[in-house]
Amino acid sequence: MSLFLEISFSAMANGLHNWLAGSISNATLVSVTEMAIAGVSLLLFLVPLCFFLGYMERKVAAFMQIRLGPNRVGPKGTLQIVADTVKLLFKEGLTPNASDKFLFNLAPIIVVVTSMLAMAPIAFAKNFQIWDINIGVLYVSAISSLAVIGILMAGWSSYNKYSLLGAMRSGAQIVSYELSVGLSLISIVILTGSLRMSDIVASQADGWWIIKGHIPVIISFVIFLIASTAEINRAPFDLAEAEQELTAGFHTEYSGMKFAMFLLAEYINLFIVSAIAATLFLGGWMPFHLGNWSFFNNVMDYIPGSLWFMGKTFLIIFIIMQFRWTFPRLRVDQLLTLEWKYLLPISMVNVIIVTMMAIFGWHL
Amino acid sequence: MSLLGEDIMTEEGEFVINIGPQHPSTHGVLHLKVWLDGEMIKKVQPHLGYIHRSIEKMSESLSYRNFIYATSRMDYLSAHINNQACALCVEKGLQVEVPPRAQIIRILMAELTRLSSHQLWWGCTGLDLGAVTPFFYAFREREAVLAIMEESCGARLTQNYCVPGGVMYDIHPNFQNRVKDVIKQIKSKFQEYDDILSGNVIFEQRTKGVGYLSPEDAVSFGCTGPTARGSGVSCDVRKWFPYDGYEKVQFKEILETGGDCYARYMVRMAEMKQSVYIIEQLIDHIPEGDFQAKTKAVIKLPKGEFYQRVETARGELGVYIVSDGAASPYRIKYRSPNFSNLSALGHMATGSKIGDLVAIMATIDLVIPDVDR
Amino acid sequence: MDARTIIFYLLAATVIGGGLMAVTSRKIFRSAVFLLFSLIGIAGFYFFLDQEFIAAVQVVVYVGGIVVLILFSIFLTHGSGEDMKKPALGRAVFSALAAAIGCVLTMYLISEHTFQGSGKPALEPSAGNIGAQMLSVTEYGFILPFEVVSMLLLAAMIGCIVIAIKVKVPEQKVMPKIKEETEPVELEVVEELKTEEV
Amino acid sequence: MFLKEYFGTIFRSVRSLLKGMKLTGYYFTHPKEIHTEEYPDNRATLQMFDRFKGEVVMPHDDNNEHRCTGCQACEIACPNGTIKIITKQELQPDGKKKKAIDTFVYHLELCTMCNLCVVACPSDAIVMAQTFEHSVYDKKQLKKVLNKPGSKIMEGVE
Repeated sequence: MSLFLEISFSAMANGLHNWLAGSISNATLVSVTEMAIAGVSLLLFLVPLCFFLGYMERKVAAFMQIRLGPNRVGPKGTLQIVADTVKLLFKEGLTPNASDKFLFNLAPIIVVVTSMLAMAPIAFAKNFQIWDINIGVLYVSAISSLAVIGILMAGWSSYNKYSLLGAMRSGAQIVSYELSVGLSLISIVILTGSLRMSDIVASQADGWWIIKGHIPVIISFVIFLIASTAEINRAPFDLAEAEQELTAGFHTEYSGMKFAMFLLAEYINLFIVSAIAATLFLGGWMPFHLGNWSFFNNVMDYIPGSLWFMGKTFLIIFIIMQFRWTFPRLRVDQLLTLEWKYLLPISMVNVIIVTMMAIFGWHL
Repeated sequence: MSLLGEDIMTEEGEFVINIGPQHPSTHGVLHLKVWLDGEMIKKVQPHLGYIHRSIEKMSESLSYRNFIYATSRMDYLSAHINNQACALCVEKGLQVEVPPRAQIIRILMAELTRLSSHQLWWGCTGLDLGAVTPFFYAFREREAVLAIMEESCGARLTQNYCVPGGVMYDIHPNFQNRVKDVIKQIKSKFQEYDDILSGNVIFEQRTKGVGYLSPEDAVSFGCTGPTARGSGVSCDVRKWFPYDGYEKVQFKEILETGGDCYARYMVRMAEMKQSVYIIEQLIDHIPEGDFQAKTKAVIKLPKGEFYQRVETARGELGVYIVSDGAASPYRIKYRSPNFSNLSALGHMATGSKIGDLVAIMATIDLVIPDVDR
Repeated sequence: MDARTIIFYLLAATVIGGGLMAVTSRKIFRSAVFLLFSLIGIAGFYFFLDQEFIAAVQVVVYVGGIVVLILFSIFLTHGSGEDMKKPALGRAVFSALAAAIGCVLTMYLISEHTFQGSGKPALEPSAGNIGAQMLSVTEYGFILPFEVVSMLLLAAMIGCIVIAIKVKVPEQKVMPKIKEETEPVELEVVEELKTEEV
Repeated sequence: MFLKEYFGTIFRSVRSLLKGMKLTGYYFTHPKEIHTEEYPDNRATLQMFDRFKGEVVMPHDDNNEHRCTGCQACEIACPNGTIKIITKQELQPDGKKKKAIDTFVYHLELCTMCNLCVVACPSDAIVMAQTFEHSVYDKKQLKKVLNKPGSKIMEGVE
């Protein structure tokens, strides 16, 4: 067991910190260096991640649609997304003449930066976290509420009626679905008593919340999945870019790298949402344990935490992708009906039940 | 420079957007000018003519044998039925008896065409409402149907299989077996269609109560086909004015009384099953005999006017030929179903949302070349 | 000059620069965006002071809530893309004067006031502690400010609703109720045509 | 009974959504159902239907002989003016002059594959070929001459 953990990410991070602290005397310089390393490694992680998610999305879609998917560029089409990126890099980034150029160029940057910022408190493995902030969950929901501003900005500054309609829809959608996301997150926070990601993961050492908290937590998990799918503007809630209605919604006028940034942000957001769900409901990097089966539990422990985390995250990513490739899109008023008439009341009642569960210790 | 000034909004604060002629959900070059109040549609104005090829005028300079091929390009999804309508009209003028074998082959092909057309429509409806996957399931079965067409008629879409007096050549020896296989395959997939789209709660929400068309309005707009039958108007030409021996075939005219998008959807879904039923009745009973009646090399219609209506996958197609006795028609007019059905779009869409407009367009099942001709 | 100082001045520049741009920009949408930067800078200050909870609340309430509401109301405004008129000179001078007086007053108050620590040990800002403190009615409890803040948000919400209410109710086509058993209408016109066929 | 209706709606909705997800999940886990035709890769084995209307060709036998008499029935039958036949008078061995084709010009770019010419041909000189890869870089390449150079009419075809 120790062998696996030693070479896992957390050990690497600790080793790096000790080495830096040993070789550089100035504490500020150490933290600045660490920040730089974290930033660079985040970028190095995100770009291949987005490549992979793009490839995965195409393949998942293709297999669900009885197709093969990309299979021309590279073995089994793995390099297709690289080819697409190269294409987008060399494409002319058009800026409409009548647009508000400052905001038009700022919007994709805001969208990408906010989604990158939200990566900070995600715990990839034990002690392997960019910033173990004591309000981790609140931080993520605060930062993700910033993304809507980028979308509003993009839609408004494009000087395009479709974009404007898309931005309006997106604004209404994100603002209202944030409530359900928040409430379903709060139910776990109540059970844990902490907003810190590492505490939340640690509280699941004896069982994941979705098992420990049974029905109420399962309900909030489902609500979280639905509401966060809506919050990251993915089908069936992709009204902001509803292709058949608004051609491409808020990013109609974007092309080239600026468009790629929206795409990048979409995939980063997808990952973040899934990672949060995996951390809060499925135990993060905690391995799966079954009661007193020590042999089974030991086998599970041999799998490194980062693998557990990634496995759970990708399971949820797959589910969200399956949503997209199965369901028709909702209409804008139905979207709001779903939130205000179904998700919000249920999650409110659910929070009360969870609170009682936490007080009386009904959970396992 | 004004970003949201008068050039985007009208004086009354209305927002005017142009949907099409290039737009992901207009299925062709339909241009809709839409007046919006927020998301609410206040007025819809279709602009036509982007794909007008003057098929009617062109036909006036072609012989009676030759003009039929062009009708395949009108409603390209029910190309065979269009050909059949023209052939029937010419036969009416010539007073030629079509051999029973040719009649049965025509009906079989027409029903296969209807089936493939409805399959495409089903996929596109899903696509328009944002569900991409049904499109591919629909195309899987459609491919099988088109393969039958290709084997017997030599083309998948623009068959030109009907000629005055019968069909151009006999069916392929494999035809019966292949049809039976395909029918079996399609019947097993109807449940999947229901699972992924018909029964889906989002789909029901998107279509139920949307785009209501009252029976009176359906009649006054001249709607025909599933669009009218969804409103409870009985207008199946196959029942009312049987042609090519439809009177001998058992099938039900599907009527739904909802009048909304869901009703039109259900009509088409049930029509697919009826088409399968018709094919099943006939496939083992294709009579032996000629596949084409003897006609003169140069067809000349007697002086007069001839009208023939058929039921295409979208409604009633009328072919009106005025003949002056020459070898080519004096005047041809097609009463295309899509043109009339499109005229009801504005009425249906007023007061609903943009998303509904897409749903309404999908369930009218527009084929724009048929509108413009 | 150490790192803390640099960060402090960067944040200060963001706040002040954003505020100035928000006031001076001729485009109302851009003003809102600069206001956003200013508010984010303030959130940065809270992070800088290790008050992460307050910082996150700042982002949630002001950036995610207030600015989004402002942007929404700008969307609903007519002619929001046009350049606003330059204010009259007198008004500009008056505003500058008012701002300067306010600034001087605040500076004066801060310089005169001697800040004293409460003597209590700093509270560890964990979620549990914050929650308990927020609802406590003891000397250093925050129940009253908490309630007042929620009143503020209520007021903001009512204001938004009032702005969004339309005076003119647009005519809506009412969907007729679909009758369960509508008789299939037979096409009488078709009947007539049948006899006329050649 | 509001609550019953409310939760009934939720239950039915979730069940209908899960049904759809079950179907897509089934296809995801059954790659054998994949229906894609890998077209350029299966070119060697691709078999078109023997009636497929790809383009009009004029079969020639081993002696470079075709069956076209130059009667121009196909030219008349064609609705688009796709076929142009240039005839010549050929001296027969018995001294009589006989009409024969000089060039049989076929404009593929105008052809709608309606098959009317093939049906009209009294001597079965032209047939439909099963080729379908017609794309070329120059439009001129679509204008084809169907009779091979030096070919002549088959014995006994009138």
